[in-house]
Amino acid sequence: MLDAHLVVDRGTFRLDLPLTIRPGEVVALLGPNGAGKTTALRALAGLIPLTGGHLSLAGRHLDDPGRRIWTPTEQRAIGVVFQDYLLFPHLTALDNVAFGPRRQGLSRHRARQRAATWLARVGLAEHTHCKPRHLSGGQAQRVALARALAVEPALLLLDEPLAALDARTRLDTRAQLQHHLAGHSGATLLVTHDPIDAVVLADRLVIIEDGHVVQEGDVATVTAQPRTDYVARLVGLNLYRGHADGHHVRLTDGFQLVTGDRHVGGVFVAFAPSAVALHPRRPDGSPRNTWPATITGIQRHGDNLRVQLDGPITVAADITPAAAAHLKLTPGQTLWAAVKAAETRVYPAAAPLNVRAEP
Amino acid sequence: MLDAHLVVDRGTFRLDLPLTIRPGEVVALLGPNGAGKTTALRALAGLIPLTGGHLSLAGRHLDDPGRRIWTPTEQRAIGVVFQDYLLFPHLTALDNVAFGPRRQGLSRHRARQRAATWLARVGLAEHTHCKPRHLSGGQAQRVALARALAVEPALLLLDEPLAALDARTRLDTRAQLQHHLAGHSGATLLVTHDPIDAVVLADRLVIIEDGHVVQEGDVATVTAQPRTDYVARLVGLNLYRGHADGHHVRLTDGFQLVTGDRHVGGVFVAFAPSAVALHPRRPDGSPRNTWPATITGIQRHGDNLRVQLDGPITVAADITPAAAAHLKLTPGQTLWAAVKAAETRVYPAAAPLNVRAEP
Amino acid sequence: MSRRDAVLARPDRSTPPARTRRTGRVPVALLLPAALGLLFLVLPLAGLLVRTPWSTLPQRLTEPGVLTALRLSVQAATLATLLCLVLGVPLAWMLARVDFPGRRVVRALVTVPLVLPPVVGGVALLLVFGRQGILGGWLDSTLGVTLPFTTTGVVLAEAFVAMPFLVVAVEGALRGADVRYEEAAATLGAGRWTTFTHITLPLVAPGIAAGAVLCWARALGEFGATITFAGNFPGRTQTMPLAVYLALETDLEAAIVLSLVLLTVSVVILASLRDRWLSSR
Amino acid sequence: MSRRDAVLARPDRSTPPARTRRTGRVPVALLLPAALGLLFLVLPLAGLLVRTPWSTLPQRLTEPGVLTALRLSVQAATLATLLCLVLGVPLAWMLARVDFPGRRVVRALVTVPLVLPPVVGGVALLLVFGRQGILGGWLDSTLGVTLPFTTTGVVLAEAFVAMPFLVVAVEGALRGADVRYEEAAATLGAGRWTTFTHITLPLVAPGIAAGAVLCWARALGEFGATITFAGNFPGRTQTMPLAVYLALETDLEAAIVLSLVLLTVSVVILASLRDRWLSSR
Amino acid sequence: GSDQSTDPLSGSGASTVTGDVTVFAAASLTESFTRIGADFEAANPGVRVVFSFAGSSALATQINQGAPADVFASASPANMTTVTDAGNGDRSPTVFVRNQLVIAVPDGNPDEVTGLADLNQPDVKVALCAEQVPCGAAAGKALAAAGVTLTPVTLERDVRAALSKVRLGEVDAALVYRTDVRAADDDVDGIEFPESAEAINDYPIVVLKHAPNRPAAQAFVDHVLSGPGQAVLTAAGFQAP
Ligand SMILES: Nc1ncnc2c1ncn2[C@@H]1O[C@H](COP(=O)(O)OP(=O)(O)OP(=O)(O)O)[C@@H](O)[C@H]1O
Ligand SMILES: Nc1ncnc2c1ncn2[C@@H]1O[C@H](COP(=O)(O)OP(=O)(O)OP(=O)(O)O)[C@@H](O)[C@H]1O
Ligand SMILES: [Mg+2]
Ligand SMILES: [Mg+2]
Repeated sequence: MLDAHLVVDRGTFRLDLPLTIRPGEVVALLGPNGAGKTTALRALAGLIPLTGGHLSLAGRHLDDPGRRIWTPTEQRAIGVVFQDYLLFPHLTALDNVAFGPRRQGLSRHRARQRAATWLARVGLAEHTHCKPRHLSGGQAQRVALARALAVEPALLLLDEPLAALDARTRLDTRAQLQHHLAGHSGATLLVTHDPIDAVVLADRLVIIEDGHVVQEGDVATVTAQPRTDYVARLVGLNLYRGHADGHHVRLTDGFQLVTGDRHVGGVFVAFAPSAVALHPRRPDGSPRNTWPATITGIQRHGDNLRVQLDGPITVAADITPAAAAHLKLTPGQTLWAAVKAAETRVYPAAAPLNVRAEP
Repeated sequence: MLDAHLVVDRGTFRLDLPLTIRPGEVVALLGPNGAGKTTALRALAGLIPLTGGHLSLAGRHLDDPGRRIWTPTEQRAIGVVFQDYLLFPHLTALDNVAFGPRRQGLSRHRARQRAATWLARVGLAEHTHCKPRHLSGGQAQRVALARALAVEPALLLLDEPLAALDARTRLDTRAQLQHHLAGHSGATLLVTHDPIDAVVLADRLVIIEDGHVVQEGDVATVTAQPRTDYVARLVGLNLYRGHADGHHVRLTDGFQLVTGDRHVGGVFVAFAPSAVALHPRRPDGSPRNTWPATITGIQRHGDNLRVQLDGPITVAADITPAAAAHLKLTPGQTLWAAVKAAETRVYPAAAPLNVRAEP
Repeated sequence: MSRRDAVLARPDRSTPPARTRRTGRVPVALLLPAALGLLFLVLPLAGLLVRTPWSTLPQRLTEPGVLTALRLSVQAATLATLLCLVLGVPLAWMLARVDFPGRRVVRALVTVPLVLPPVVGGVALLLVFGRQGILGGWLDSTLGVTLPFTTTGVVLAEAFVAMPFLVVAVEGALRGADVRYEEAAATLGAGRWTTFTHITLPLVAPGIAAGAVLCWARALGEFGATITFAGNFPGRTQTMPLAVYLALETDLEAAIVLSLVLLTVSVVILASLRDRWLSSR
Repeated sequence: MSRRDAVLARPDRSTPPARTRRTGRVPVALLLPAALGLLFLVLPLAGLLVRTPWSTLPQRLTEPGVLTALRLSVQAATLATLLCLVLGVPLAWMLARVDFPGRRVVRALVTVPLVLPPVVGGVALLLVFGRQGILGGWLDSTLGVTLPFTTTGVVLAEAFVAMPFLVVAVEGALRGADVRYEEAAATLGAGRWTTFTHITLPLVAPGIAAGAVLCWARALGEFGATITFAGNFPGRTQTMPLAVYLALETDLEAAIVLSLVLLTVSVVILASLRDRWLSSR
Repeated sequence: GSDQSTDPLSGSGASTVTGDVTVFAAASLTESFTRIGADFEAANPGVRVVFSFAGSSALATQINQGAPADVFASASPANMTTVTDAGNGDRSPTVFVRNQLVIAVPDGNPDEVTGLADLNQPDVKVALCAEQVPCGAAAGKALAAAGVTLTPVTLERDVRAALSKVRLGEVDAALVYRTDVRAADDDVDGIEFPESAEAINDYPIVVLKHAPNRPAAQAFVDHVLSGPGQAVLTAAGFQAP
């Protein structure tokens, strides 16, 4: 298992990330651009040294600056898929994949056999003898995936492994990856931007912003109770922070929401975009929360339209195309937004870990 | 406007793509890995010469091997976002973006001003003076986007412009991009794997496989009537080809489906995964199509589960977690799939363009 | 899978700097030949130091002419390097980036001055730029420019001998550089010239620096072509290697002293220059 | 935005090859200095050709000794280049990749043989490997190896003079190469040695080829250090440059003929070799 | 330009000469000629002597390619002939000194060499000059006269190179000029041998046809041939012609 506390200073940026992954567990590391995901991955791989904390894998201490312990990359039982592939340009796809097995002592023949198997698994049996520059972006990405998997590592590190794959191959490769990870006794860290990847592949999510963990937990908890704006957007919820007093929550900017649950103290309030109803005039029905809002953007979202709204609170609303046609939505238009108290979710803001407040 | 017929021979691969884009129109080019999307984009940019066909932009003939016309890249009014960024490593983010405006004759000061504006728009105001190697992958991608947009090109070429962005920035940048494209009088070609990008940003889709157009049309038509397996997966439908005789369609592998619409001759049959019901035993209710199927994979899909099934036809079914729990789904399990005839869509296979048959 | 078993506990006391921690151990198979190579290059220097007449060193160094020759050497080598940069970098670019007919032959021809014994090179220069040479007479009569036996002649002779080093090194660097950055520049409206100055040059700066170092050092040590083309006039064309040659005629020790002066100056200049260049990125 | 207006209709008749179509026009600011540079390197050759005694050429070429000297030159230069590759590539790697104390000084010291006038270099080699040299006596008495006045001595002298070219060129190539490929190799379990042989070397192959070409050509043209360290004996240590030098003493034409022979052989070898190396990727 | 005075008698005594006089002299004359030049400048206050010392053959090539020299002092008649044959000598050259071969051996003569015959022993390494250079030609004549056949380890490019090999201990003996042994003072001993009389090398000097400063050139040549000039040369080990 992986047991680490990664501390890396890079100029003005500081990564400070406690991380444990049990054998067989898949942890997805999510975060906005520049949050430090790649930095964490490189520190685990031994490509940058820790400046603090410690790192041990399968009971071995790999990096511990305090105790002057350091293991070079090539002696760590890892496999890495890099964000920009880094396929060796002078080797064929086959030899790229066979490179790792060769280093593990397999004969050239056996290593090539294993490589061919892996290439076939990622759907590239026909491109075995292509040089990387003759591969398209997605083909290259799949070779990189095969190359990292072929060493059967104790810790598998994936930096956006599916980002460049097309929708179809992505589905297949994701299923393959899921299959492989299921049969994989080691730990896996998956860096991704794609919530679907995270939800499908990971057992647990770790979300970092600006080098620090802002939320952590199993998929269900994180998606149900986002704690930062980033996570809320990731899972598609509107999220606000405020102070609860019974059924009323006063948000940090003064606006007040009525909620279904009772709470007291610092809380988060979340509701889905589909819970937001739009009306041309002030509604006087059941919804307890109504406010005037101005349309700032409209995008298709699946079968529906997602409308971005400004006002006392910024909010996203999902409505059907039929409703949109009825309301004759245009950007700049002002109308009324309504959310039923029963549609809101409220949960305490006192976080189990070092969470930094976000509006 | 862009009027082109791109023919490029690359060893065993041949691209043959007629393409016209009206001013202000956004065309998304989709296709599986290795279909030739990047090749088409590079031919439009003048980075590889056509081996046949022709290419004219805004009334100017840029490339026409038959008439010995050729315009070098730098004299084409284009902007390109490359699949792997290609930011100049020795220039700051600001100077990377200012590079294009400088070449258009702006003073250093004015060019930097414009660059700063663009960096701010993509949310990188704080990273103006960073060298590319100090940027994370997503930050680099956004600088590349700003750099291409800053030259205000007549033809904007985007190779996976949003692939490396995190969910939140992606939403914002997509909205920004949509905003920019709306106010952009030139043509835009967007290469992407992400159906959402295509649906949100594009007016028209062109789908290529193995260098050839397999389907083309506005978003609604393509998503409603996919003509290849790839497109069907892209838009999330089950698709089959067969021969219709009234309400019965005999598929190419012999299986017979009952359909709601009447047709005669070669047709496609499509139905949504949500139209597939699963039963532990052979159902005897209204569904006209039933067959035994074996589960090969289960993945989360939004709020539901998507089940992959093998049998006389391969099919994907979406079911609720509750139903899944009730059926105790496990891979390898055999049960019965059912589709109501009314849920199927049938449309003629005789395509308006050079479509190659797929099962 | 033995690599999974070895965990290297580093016994050293001091906290190692970040860069070395990443690099780990240096394999003996590389360390040994590298050390041998260094020894091979440096040992002869030790031989010279052993024979240096340390007691008489001060008065030998202050002899008139030493400083003059040294200054002339450094100046001429620097000017020759500049000339080589101006002419050689574009030539290297043509060889690396433009696919013209006969490129292979041109590339091989560039190495001619390398192979030509320098004295013959000097003769060849005289045959071209001498008063009776192909161009020399014309230069003399129309422009009033005489090249042989002048300081300009020294620069020319050194440039002739040293330019191939620059061209070959820079061409190698250009071929190693990623052309796609140049493509990106073109899509932003940069013509070949702007791309060359704004993108290509900065990207291959380390390669150009390496080539310029080679070129400068070779020019500094140039002897045969210089003495043949420019003569051996103290203060005008007598560079340090020429002074060393004359000293060898009479006094081995004097020659060694002069050589060491030349070496010291060159090592000091190179050691102070190169890191600044190399860190240009 | 003038770049949007120019559409270049190409008037040439033949269908141009794909590569040239992409490259477009070559800017004059590059073409002119490149052409001047080439002219500067090649014109002196023309000067030599003008003075070549074409009528007596055949009998001069068939004179005994010419072929022997030529063969010896090519053999010695090739062996010297191999020696330089074996010792110099690891040295360049150390300079580029290992952050050891005193690296800057070592890097400057490597250029010493470049700056040292070759004759002094020969003297320095004698002081180390000669009969009375620091190592020479020991080599002689324990291993029975004598280096001066032998063909091995020629190889050694040439390697000493030519190695800096290789080291500097290869170091430049290594610095230009993308280190992240080496990182990727490390994550796949490759130690520094395997990474060096399997990843680094192939990646910088063009740079090494360029360095080896420089090294070989310099060794082929080496004169001063060779004659000083290894002496001049036909068939054993007399390479072409030595033969050229001695011919110069009595007969300019003979010297020119010999030089041209040397040049022709070198140009032919280089023109046939380099493209194969360069296209290794 | 040669419209200046061509009076052959404008000699050393007459201090009418002015300006620069450029002397191309063989490298082996460096020390003696530098001294003679200083003397000459002292005797003719308006004159500056500019030397370019190099190998005689290189100097000859330069002169034939139009080098702006006034005087050429060669270490061998052959190189002088190259110049005069090309019509660049003003008149026939004058031999101003001669040089004689000796056997150079390390200090103390460890191998007890007394004559050419002693060099023909298997364990004695000998350096000779190549036959293309004057000292090599002279050595050939001397060996022929002595009836001795030698297998040298090296054929050096000039006499100084041969002498260096003795000084560095790489060879046990070399045939060099007496002047060279004199210049090397205590490092090497010179062994005179009778056959050297058969192989004496002449040093010719000439005023060049296109000399820019012909009067001063002639004055310099005259000074070299005069008593004080010859005294400097004989002190360096040369023989008077
Ligand atoms: N330089 C090249 N030489 C020869 N073949 C090439 C070259 N570059 C690409 N190809 C081939 O051309 C085909 C199309 O490649 P292209 O890069 O255009 O695909 P793509 O549609 O952009 O794929 P992706 O979505 O993976 O980026 C592929 O089969 C690829 O192997
Ligand atoms: N070599 C470096 N030197 C200094 N700072 C760096 C370096 N590399 C990255 N950074 C900075 O460290 C921070 C984290 O970068 P990192 O690449 O880990 O982000 P990331 O989470 O992987 O982002 P993305 O999703 O965009 O790839 C960023 O602010 C970046 O600017
Ligand atoms: Mg990253
Ligand atoms: Mg692509």
